[in-house]
Amino acid sequence: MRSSSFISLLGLALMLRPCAAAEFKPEATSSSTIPATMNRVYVADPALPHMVDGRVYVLDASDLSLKGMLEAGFAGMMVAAPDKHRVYVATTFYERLTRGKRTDVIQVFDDQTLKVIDEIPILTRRAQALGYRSLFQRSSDGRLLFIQNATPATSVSIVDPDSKRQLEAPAPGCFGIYPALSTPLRFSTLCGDGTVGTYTITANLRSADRKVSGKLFDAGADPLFIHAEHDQDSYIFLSFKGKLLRASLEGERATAIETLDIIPADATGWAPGGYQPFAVDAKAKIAYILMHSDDKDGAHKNPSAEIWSYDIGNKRLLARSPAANLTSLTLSAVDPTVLFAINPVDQKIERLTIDATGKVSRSADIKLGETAALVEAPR
Amino acid sequence: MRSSSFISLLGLALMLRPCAAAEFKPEATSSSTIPATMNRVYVADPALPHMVDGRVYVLDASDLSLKGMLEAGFAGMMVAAPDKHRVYVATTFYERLTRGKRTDVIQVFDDQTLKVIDEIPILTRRAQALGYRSLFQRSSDGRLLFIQNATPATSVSIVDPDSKRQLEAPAPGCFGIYPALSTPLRFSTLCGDGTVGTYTITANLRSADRKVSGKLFDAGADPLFIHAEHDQDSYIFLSFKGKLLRASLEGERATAIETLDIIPADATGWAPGGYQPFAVDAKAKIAYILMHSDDKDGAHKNPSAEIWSYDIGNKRLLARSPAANLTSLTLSAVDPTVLFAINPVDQKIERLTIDATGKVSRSADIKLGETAALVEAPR
Amino acid sequence: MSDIIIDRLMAAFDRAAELAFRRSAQSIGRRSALSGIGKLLVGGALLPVLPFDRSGQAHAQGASKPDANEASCDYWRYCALDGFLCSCCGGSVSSCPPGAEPSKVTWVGTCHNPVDGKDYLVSYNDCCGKTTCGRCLCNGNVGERPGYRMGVHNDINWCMANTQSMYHCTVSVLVGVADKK
Amino acid sequence: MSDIIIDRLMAAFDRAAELAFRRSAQSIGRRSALSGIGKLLVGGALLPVLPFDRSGQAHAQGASKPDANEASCDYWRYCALDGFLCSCCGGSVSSCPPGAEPSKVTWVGTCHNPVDGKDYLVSYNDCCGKTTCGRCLCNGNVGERPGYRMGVHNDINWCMANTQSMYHCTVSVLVGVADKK
Repeated sequence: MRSSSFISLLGLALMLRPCAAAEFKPEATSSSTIPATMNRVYVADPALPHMVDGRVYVLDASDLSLKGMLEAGFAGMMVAAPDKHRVYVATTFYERLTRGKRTDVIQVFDDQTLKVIDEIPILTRRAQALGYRSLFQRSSDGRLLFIQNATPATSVSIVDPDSKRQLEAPAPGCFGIYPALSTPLRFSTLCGDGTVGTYTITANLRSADRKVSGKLFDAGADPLFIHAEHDQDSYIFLSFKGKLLRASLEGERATAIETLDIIPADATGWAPGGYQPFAVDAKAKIAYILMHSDDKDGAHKNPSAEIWSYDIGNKRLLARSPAANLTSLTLSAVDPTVLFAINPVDQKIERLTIDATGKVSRSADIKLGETAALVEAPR
Repeated sequence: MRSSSFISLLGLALMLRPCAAAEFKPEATSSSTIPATMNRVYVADPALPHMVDGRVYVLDASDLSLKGMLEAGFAGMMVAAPDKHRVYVATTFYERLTRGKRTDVIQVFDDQTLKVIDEIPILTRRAQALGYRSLFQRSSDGRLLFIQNATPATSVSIVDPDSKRQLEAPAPGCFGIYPALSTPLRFSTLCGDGTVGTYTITANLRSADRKVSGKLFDAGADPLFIHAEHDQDSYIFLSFKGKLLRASLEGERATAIETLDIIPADATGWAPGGYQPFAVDAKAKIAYILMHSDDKDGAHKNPSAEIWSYDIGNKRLLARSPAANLTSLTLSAVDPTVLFAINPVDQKIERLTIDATGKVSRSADIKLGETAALVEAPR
Repeated sequence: MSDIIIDRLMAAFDRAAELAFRRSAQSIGRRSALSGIGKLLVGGALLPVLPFDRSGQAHAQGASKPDANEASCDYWRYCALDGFLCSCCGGSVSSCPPGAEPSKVTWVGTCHNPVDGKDYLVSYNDCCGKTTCGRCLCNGNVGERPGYRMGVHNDINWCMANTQSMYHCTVSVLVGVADKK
Repeated sequence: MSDIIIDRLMAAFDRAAELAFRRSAQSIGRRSALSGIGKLLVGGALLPVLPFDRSGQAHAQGASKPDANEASCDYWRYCALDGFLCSCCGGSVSSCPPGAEPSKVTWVGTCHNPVDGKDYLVSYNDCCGKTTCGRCLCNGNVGERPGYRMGVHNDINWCMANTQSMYHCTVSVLVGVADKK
């Protein structure tokens, strides 16, 4: 018997149809879509207790209500392309859920229907890592995608999502991808010897030339977080001990511009921490940093006790605001007075508001996710 | 760069090898296996918040310690074959985790290594349902597997795991599989019109002949749970209102033997409930039943307040024991004084001990699982 | 009350099933004819299957009259709903979240609306093709029966007849007023 | 203390990486030669890869000296462990649960044993090829560094080099005593 056999019942069932038809109009069901104009917050949750089933939650930035989700599979990575109304999710599938042939792809989601509209096969070497922003990036013109690989030997896959052409650039000893802000065919990476490698790709995706900077940081004494932000023309990195390194990644070789120490003398023991430990307002040149006290070796992922607002242009600490239990922070791309954060302790996503003095306070939250680590508000 | 490039470091690293070698012996890592002699408890958890990643937990019956797990995929079903040292798990995989081509298989796990040692493709019609015992069963000789299908039209797949031959027997309007206790090529099913359909299969798996019983129960006024138990020669069904139906499923047509009302006059409002609401000691002919008070329409899956011990042979209630929050119950196949239960309210698995008077009391528990629904203790 | 409707539907289901059993060899390929006329008889209940161009409308209607209780398992429509509420997952009480499609077949509950005192037939459509939502798990079982009465059974994935059969969440759609006789 | 070892290993890692970059075209296929001699240099640390016939022994040893704290994230060996404890999943502190295989490559921590006052090099092998255990999630980060120091990085799946690369849980294996110099 197939379900088609139910056809024999059709006449009978019409007879049995509930009456009171005059006053009652049966409802219809349908599928929702997300308005193009809605400002979005994406929360990437690898769902560690069930890693095969990671997801990216889509929230309305105005009230943090949940609007939908994207399948992120096993240790998936996401990057939004608001200009194209797409969200890219790089992930791994196995033939039998947890075993069998490994297939790595970039799933291309429409950001209104949340359906997969394309799939780009990639090398089965992508880093199956926590979804740090710098592990999956777009070129400044949005034409290329950059994916961090690790086998554990490291390289970067450069992918054209339209032509599906790809190039693998070896990047031994280096990790994290930082696309040049003005040169679409260029990106940099942080290396364990304290240098920065900068890659310039040929337009035909045939090869990438690598140039190494001088030593820009000390990966032993004061490592840089691999999460980075940028202002309008330079990248901003943050060290475990609370130094901001402003660097230009625009040329063939990276160069340091300046180093700023955000920790005043009266705040010994405070340090930044988390998976996405700071956000930068590119225009105002203000950094918002997740800070904890009683720092020690191994505390660099600790949840926050405060958010510090640091004025990069004027090199001064603007404000310290209480903000417990946050490990990831991002600034809204459309409203520089709004931050979004992940609170993994209470399993909440929070919305924070910045006042004119740089003070930060919570304005909304939603209970969501299990082990979320990356939050983005790109449109 | 591939990981093989690390070879260049080998000589150097040997040099760097930590000293103190005289007193320190490096540890080795390895994979555990489960002793053949360990008595096992299997807990099937569909993990509803992440349904693609259901699992069957394997516990040591003696202390409820977790010994391992089997991948159960999306709405998987399990049946153990202790005589063959196998556990069968019927499940569904999709090409891309949650989308793409559907593949239904029976995974054959070794019950000591917990590895998949064989896979049997089956029709993509299996009921993607909560893992009730009666939806996936073995013939009395262990040679055949029976799988409930629903599209939603219902049928049963009969599978020989050795030859991988299969037969589909339509079973419209019927649900649940009850293999005859003495005839390996026979099983029965409960039908919505109150009859029982009995199928006799040809030895070559070419066809199945179906014979329908008279009306044995009233699916409208007092439905039977689809979980069933058996004593040494008859099946025992339980109704929503607390009647035990003892039936013979051994002949070509099912016949009722007797109906027993377990609810005494002074216990109005009490009723059985849960997903696996009772267990029967086949030799002693005692039923242990999960009972709640204040019964009403829709309460048939309610967690227990008590366990009732009912003597089927002597038709009397032996004991009522407090036992809160249980929805699934099973009797150890090796020790008839031990029950195992699922407590979904506290997300625990419990071990209970039966004393000489039929009284039941808790003896151990483990915090485990999310939405476990079936517990089995077959060896 | 509604038991009468359910019983009649069930009896019809059983008869159809018996028929189908006898001629199961010829029964393939008729589904398209059935859906072509805009109705699907499913698990013993008749559900309107509306063209998707009405979907937006239905959703907008729902959004304009928000119900304060629709995120709670106690909301009256959920009396036989076993699953995750789509209203917690980006959808609404009757609309699937983005990317998920309503199930083609459903189970049916009969729920009492305390506001107008009437009993309604509720179609519980699972929303299909996206990973399980995981939020607001409810487990109502009023009128629920084991799978031998499939049309009122809720321990099964009702995405089973969809091309993409992954379960995401469940909506509650009013499809009739129950006959009081 | 252990920083010195780590730094030296890291410097070596970087040099090897640079070398490998220059000759990446020729570097395929040497892994078998490496594993053939019973050692694997992984992520900058040298780990003994023992034949599996010693596995049972190692496990039995662990089982005969149960450590009361090994199911707690505070147990000293777990100072840089980010993952699910295999001792909560059917394995032990150093043995994978049934069906899971130890990872071929690992990250390394340096942890202080309060009992003998020594610092030990701990290899955190992920156990691979079964679905994520989900029990006893710990997140120790002593000495942990970002992925540009891969051998001491723990936010990545160290089953990555196994044929079956699904992550199940993590064991903590003592592989050396840290040089105090």
